[in-house]
Amino acid sequence: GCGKTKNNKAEVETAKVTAEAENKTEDEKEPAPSKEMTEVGTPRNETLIVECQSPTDTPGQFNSYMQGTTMGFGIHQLMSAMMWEIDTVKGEQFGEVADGMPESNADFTEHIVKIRKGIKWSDGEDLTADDVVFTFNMIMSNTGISQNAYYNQIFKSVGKVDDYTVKIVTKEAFPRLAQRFGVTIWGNDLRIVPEHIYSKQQDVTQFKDSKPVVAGPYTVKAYDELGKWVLYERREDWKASTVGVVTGKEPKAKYVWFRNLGDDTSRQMSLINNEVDILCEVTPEMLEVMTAQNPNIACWYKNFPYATSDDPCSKGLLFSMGKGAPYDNKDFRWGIALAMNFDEISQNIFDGVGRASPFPIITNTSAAQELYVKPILSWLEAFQLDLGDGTSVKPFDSGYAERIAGVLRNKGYDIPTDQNTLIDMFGVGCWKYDPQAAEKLLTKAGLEKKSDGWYFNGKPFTFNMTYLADSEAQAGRGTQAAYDQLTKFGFKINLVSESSATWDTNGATGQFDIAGYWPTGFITKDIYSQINGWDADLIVPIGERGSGQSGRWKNAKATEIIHELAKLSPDDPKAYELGIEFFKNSIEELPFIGFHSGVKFVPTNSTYWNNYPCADNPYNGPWWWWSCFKYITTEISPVQ
Amino acid sequence: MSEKLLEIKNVSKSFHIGGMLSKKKLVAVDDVNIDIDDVRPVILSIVGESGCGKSTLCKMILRLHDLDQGDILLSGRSYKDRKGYDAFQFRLDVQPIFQNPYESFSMRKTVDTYLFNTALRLKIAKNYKEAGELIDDTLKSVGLSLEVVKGKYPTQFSGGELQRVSIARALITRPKLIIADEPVAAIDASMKMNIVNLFKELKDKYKVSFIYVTHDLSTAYYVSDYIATLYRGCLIEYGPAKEIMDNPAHPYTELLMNAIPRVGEKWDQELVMPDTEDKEYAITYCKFAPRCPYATEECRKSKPDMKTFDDGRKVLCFYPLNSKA
Amino acid sequence: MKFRKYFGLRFLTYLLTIWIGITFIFFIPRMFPSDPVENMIGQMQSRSGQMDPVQMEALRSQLRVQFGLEGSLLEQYGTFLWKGLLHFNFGPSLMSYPTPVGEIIGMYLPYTLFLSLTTTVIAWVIGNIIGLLAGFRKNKLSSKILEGIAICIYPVPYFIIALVLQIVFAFVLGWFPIQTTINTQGNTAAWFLSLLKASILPALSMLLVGTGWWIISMKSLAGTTSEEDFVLFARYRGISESRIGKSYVFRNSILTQVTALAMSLGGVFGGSIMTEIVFGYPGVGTLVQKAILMSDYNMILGCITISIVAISTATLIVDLIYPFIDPRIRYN
Amino acid sequence: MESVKKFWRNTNLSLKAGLLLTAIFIIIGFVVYFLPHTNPFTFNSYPGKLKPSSEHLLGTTSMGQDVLWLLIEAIHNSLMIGLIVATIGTVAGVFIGLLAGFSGGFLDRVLTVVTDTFIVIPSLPILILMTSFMKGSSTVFIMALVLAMFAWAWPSRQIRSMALSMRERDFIHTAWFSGEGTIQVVVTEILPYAFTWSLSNFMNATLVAIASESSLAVLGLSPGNLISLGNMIQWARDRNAIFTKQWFWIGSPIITTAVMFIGLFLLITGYNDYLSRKRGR
Amino acid sequence: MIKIDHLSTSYSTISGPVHVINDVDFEIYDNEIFGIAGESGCGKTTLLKALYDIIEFPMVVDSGKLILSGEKYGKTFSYETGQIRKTWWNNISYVPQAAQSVLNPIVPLKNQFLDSIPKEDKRYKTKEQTLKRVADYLEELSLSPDLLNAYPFQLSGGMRQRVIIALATFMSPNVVLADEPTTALDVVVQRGILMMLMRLQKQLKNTMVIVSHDMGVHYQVTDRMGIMYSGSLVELGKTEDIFEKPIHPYTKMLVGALPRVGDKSPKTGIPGRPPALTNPPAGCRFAPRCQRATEECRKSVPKLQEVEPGRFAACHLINKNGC
Ligand SMILES: Nc1ncnc2c1ncn2[C@@H]1O[C@H](COP(=O)(O)OP(=O)(O)OP(=O)(O)O)[C@@H](O)[C@H]1O
Ligand SMILES: Nc1ncnc2c1ncn2[C@@H]1O[C@H](COP(=O)(O)OP(=O)(O)OP(=O)(O)O)[C@@H](O)[C@H]1O
Ligand SMILES: [Mg+2]
Ligand SMILES: [Mg+2]
Ligand code: NI
Repeated sequence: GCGKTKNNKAEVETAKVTAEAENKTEDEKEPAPSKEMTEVGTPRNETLIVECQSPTDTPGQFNSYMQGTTMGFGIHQLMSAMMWEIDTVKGEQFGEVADGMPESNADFTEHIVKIRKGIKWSDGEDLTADDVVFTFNMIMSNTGISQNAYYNQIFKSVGKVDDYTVKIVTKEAFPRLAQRFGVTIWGNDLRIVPEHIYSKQQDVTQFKDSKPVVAGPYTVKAYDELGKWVLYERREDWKASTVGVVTGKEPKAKYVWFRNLGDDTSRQMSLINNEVDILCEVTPEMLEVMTAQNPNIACWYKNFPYATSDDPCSKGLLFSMGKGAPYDNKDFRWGIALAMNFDEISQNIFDGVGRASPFPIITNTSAAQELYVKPILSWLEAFQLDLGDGTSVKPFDSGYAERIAGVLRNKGYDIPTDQNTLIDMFGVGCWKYDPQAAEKLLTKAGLEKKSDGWYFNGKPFTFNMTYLADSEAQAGRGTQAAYDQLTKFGFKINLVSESSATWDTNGATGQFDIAGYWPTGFITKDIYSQINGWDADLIVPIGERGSGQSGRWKNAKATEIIHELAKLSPDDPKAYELGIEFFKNSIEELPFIGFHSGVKFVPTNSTYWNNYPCADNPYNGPWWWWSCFKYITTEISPVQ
Repeated sequence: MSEKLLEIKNVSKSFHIGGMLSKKKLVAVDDVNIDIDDVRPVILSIVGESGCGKSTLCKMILRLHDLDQGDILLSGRSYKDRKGYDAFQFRLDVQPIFQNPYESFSMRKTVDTYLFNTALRLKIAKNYKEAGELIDDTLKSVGLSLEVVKGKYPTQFSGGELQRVSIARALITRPKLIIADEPVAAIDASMKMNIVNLFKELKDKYKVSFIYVTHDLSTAYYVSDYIATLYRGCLIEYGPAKEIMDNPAHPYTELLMNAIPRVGEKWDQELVMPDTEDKEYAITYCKFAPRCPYATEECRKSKPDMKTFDDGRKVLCFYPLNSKA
Repeated sequence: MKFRKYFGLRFLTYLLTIWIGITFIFFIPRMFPSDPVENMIGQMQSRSGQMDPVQMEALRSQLRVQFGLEGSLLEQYGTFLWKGLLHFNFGPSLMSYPTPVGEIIGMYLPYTLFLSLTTTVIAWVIGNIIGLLAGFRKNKLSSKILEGIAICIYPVPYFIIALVLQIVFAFVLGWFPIQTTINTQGNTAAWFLSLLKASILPALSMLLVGTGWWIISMKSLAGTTSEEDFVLFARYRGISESRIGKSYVFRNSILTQVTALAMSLGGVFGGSIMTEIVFGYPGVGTLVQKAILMSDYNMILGCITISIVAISTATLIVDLIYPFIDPRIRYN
Repeated sequence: MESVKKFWRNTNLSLKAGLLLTAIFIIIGFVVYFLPHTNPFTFNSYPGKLKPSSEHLLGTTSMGQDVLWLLIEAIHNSLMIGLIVATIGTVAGVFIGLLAGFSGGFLDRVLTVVTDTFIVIPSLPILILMTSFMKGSSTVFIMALVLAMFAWAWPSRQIRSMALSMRERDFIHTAWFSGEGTIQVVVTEILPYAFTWSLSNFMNATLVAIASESSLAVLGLSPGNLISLGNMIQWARDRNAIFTKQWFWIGSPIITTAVMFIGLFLLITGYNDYLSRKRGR
Repeated sequence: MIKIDHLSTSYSTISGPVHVINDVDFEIYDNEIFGIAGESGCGKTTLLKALYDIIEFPMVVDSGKLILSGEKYGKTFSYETGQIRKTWWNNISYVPQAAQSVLNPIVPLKNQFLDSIPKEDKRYKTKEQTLKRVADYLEELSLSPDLLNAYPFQLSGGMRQRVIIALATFMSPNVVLADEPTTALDVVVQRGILMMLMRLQKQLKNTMVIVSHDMGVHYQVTDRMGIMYSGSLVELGKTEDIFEKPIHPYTKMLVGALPRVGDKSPKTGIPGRPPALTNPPAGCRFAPRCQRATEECRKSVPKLQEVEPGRFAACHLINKNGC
């Protein structure tokens, strides 16, 4: 898929590979049959088929302010009007409905937001400041909307200055208006609704909006009452849609068909049989099979490591520190970290694919690595742990990239030798595998090793390791691999897989010991919104549901930094300093053991459509399930 | 208290029969009165057509069926007196012998377990050894021995042997009354005699009374002191065996006697066969009337009363034959 | 026993069975630590990041009222019995709030009935026929082969069979869609055609699995019946084998199977979960599974209640018509 | 020994085959299992994705586990689950059924209603429900207990009708008149007749339990570190073993389940034929 | 006519073969009622099964054969062992022991009648016509035609037995085999059934074989009879002769031990029990229970020999003056 369009930035080497691939595709390419129809009766070559990982529970419900509406089934990818969107490549926000970023006063309490001109709702009405003001006030005056209380706590008033200017007054200093109410990752819960429709509803929380009037480039043409699919049709007046106004480009596909394809077996068979163009996420095993069977299937990279390692969700082990000893002891956590051989874990998860992420809390996306990891590399290398017996150890291991590259070369993969490429692929390093040091640290934390295993407080020490049964293979496999490592090390562990419903409760109430989970993500330079959940003030006792961190990391310094950051503008250089401070502190404390940055194998099929974003043409990220997908639709083009 | 061992007083029992919507009732035992003396042990034979209620009556005496009406008294104790009922004592006093010896014992157990159970669980013997001796003695009285019986399954016995084990089991408690429901029906001619002879002997030796249900009238004649004829649930004739069988007073008894396949005299005339059961059970007048060669208008209109003769026999008929009333 | 009395008693046990069953499934989910409101908040939280404690508390009580979870367990139980059992109103689905559970089930049920009911019945018929052959004509080669195939398929986990069918017929041969897509775009004919096309593979997999059990049980029943005196005697009467098979062995063995069929209708709701998952076929099975994973109490209760009522009713009906099939029964 | 030989001589082919197959599985599950070996769950014990060889008869998994030992442990655990479920289910079912059928009256009514309830409750959803919540502490034993909850009702119903028809048999009366109490009558008189049936029910229950566990495993609800046949299939599926053609990994647990069943099936049918031959039909 | 030609059969069991019929050799003539008597387990049913050609596992014919010959509808026929089953229910019919349970419990009797009538016989008739014929036949036997609509369970034992006999004789077969047709029935019903059989035989002029261990029944019904003991025929002759002048010691005891109504004098049964068939004694099988047994009896098996014309017995004592 990626090989179709040349990208100027592409390096010579990669270009060669692409050219080869192109030739190959040319040979085997059959003309896309034009008469073919999809199962929903649209011409196949005019329909872009996108997979959605789970069916929607609320078919026909397109009002995002109604309880439980499934946003990811195309609503925010194609229809929602966001105030600010994100350029995932640059990690920068830009205005979608808003015309540019908000202008705030000095103490960040008054914000002027300009509205783009020229955007029309799909029924022809103009989108103006009235709609924006209406949306804010609708949320604030309607207790049935889940954001209601929060908005009332933040905003004093939202009012119209003129048809294309809105003035927002916050109760306290609020420097991150765009970050909080615009898209940074995935989407945002502020979606502007048409006043002329919603103001007529008696109770907007009960309004299904099954024929939505939208500002995005697509409208709903049909949907499955059982929630298995939704068919979207490009607006005739797409030029007046958000995407049309922002980019001026036409989304190429007349129809976009979001459909659920069930389990992994069906998903890969469907992609191989060209019954779908884009899959959400697969495992490397699946990718291997699919690329082998259908040459049109590709992933972010044409070759190893295939997957993008820039998904903002970090995968690793979270401790339930509210449970008390030994989980609240950093020596224990460090002991666990050093007891595991990351090389093996890495291979067991996705065969070594992925950028090692030594940082706790944020994940090691390439941007993060450049922005935060590399600058403190020397600090990292010098960082020492006191083992409690007078000795100490430097836990950082910078040899990981070289080692894993060697292992993979042995397996027959073609791995570049260039140091920088390797570091981009595998990260700057990981935590050492040092069982002796681990033992000492654990002993320091009060554990005791006897002939038949570990003891704590005189009792045999066992704990649970929890992972989610039904989602995120990377986290699940990571936990299984960690379980394997820690068992080898000598721990007695229960491996527990929980359904997401169970985890939602157990995780939030702290009822776990160690869990494979992804507490936060990273994509922007400003890390405030990623770390503010680690505020110790938000901690509630075990068994209760807090609004913040489920790990219950009670750390004064981290809390202090978070509080200070809240008052600073994201652009303030001081904010960056504080960020670095925060990371150093969290490395010392290690509330979370990071494994990899988010690795996503997101395959595409270029039988009917091509020019998907990919490593050679990274005009956007491969996150079809984010709201930025609407900007990708303008680039994906039909195969002639 | 009372000199009666068993008093059956106006006992009735009915069943619902027929298909799902049928309300048909079948009076299997209809107002039956029989006594057994306590002083002198007797063998009372109950005879009658198949399905006339013999087994039902036995089961009621054995407390395996509830009574619908009437009462049964055992040694003066009423069956209705549920508080005074002592299951333990009851099993000491009354014991059954069933028709089919192979049905009387589980095929999957050795028969001696039943013997030991009876001896030990009913506390006749104090310990296993004593029980063994007692059982051996009892088995010897029926011509077997513990040695022969021990460890064998029912299939390893002949019917006659097994029936004798069954009798021996019943005898262990030295009961006052043994209810034998067709004990010889499944046994061939040569073995039959051995068993009825045994009954006689037991009666004399151990003073056990028997209720002997049978189709085999020759053995009934041979062994019993009294005889009761049932017809469609009703007791139609009762009295000393010899008198009744030599001189039946009820037409049905007479018919019964004539139907015995005797050696020496061949049957000549045809006879009226019974109709379907439920029809006959439903009759409100004399139930035998439709088949009775002597039936009159009266018989077809009303029910006869029980008539008692001088010699103690009772007949349920308007016009008893060989009338001595 | 009189019919009316029998019917009365049987009806009483029918109600009792339903009541106990439903009480059981009412309390089971509530005994576990997962709470649908907390789940919902958890999902919102993981979606929109941090949430203010005040906002959360407000939301929590608001959702509790909406979901009918306020009040003590006993009160909830009372409401449930009154509304759910007597009026078949199970309240709104929590995962598809505020659509009523009944409406959603009503949407899925026809598909389930269409697929499972027909396959259950067809499997029953085919299974009984093959089972009869296997039990009655033990020594024929053809019946041995049929039986052998059934015995080998029966123990294979049924999602594997579904998977194999899917791979062979949908993926490799491409005769059927890999995933069920029901075309609601066109007319009724197009809709039915897409439904039919999508149902064939699931039906086939359910048939293959379902038949096995009926073959096995019918075989043993027919085997026992063939040993009965009346079958032997029928042979001695010179009646032809096929006639004996039909009106002697089959008719006497099928009685037990009728009851078993009524009972197995339970599988209509639960047993097809795996098939539905593999083929993405819409049905009550997947609905229940999803409801469980999402702690949608109302939905769980709704689906299982319907299932319990359906099976109980089926057995009740079978018990009542049984005497028409078997004249010997006298209701006691 | 002599009697064993004689028995062997008189058995039919299917009984022989069934006995042999079942014995093989019992030996694998309860003898071979105890031979010293490395924990097959441990990842990276060997190079991954090896083809079958003399060293690894069934190859290795993607995680570098030996498939053969994984299979052996899976047989052990699945048999354990199956046997526990079948034991509890059969014992409870038979006992309750016998009691209900024999005692009659009020107790019978109560027990029948409870039994019927468990029959009409669809089991798989409830199993999913129970296991999805009990996950945290779920072990082989708890798993088995949950499965057993639904394993007793059907046999109980069957046995009850058997007991009902037996209640009026003469030898039951004989037993009572021999001084036996209700429990003893149930256990020593009726049970022996229900025994053959119970035995085949036991075998079927074993398999149903193993199959149910597989279903739960495929739904991801079996304990994550329990090596069972179901989990093995699930792990293999998880690592796409079907499409990567790792047939030995995905195939061995499936074929094992099937062969195990066929073994038991042959055993039952063979035994029944043997009995009927013994009875002289 | 049935000719039993040195027939020996056995049952194969797990513990080896059980020799049940030993070298039985006699004839049953046309137009007679032939009785077979003997102790339970002596092989009466087995012999009957062999006559009916139900030779299937576990029963095997070790030696000898059976010939069934006769005439029907003017045509003569003759069948041998292995072929006789072709004429089942047409030329020969069988009323098995325990006939109470041999009818299909859930089908009305009329269907069972229809099932039993061969296709050729129904070819030109409608169902109603056939049923009419059946009803007429039942009436002839003084059975109510209403019975046709009844299910077997609705009939009493005696009634069922009569229906089965009606069923067995409907095709007017040349031979009717009845195994204990009246056991477990009371004397009145027994008499009814036996008289029905006799009447039928008179009408059809065919052969009837009746098995019973009630000697009274044989006396009343049969023309000729055979006495079996432990698998062998020990005596054969005219019924009256057997009762008047029993030859074999076993027959003597059988006749002598019978109690009679009107005779209360003490009687004794035969002591001992029949020998196990798996391991029979070497000589005469009755020897262990015979009071007059000699050395010879214990050593060699006596042959069935003709004592008088038409009168056979198997005993070593015949020629010695004992008899
Ligand atoms: N449990 C029952 N339910 C319905 N009817 C019954 C039941 N038990 C017996 N009967 C009927 O009651 C009548 C009397 O039966 P019972 O068994 O007492 O007769 P019997 O004299 O012992 O007959 P037989 O000589 O055949 O043993 C019969 O018509 C029988 O069908
Ligand atoms: N299928 C069989 N297998 C082994 N032995 C058998 C079989 N059937 C009958 N026998 C034995 O053969 C012998 C004769 O049996 P048969 O049924 O012919 O006796 P019978 O004279 O009819 O007795 P009854 O008067 O009890 O009916 C008996 O000892 C019996 O145990
Ligand atoms: Mg009786
Ligand atoms: Mg016989
Ligand atoms: Ni993510």
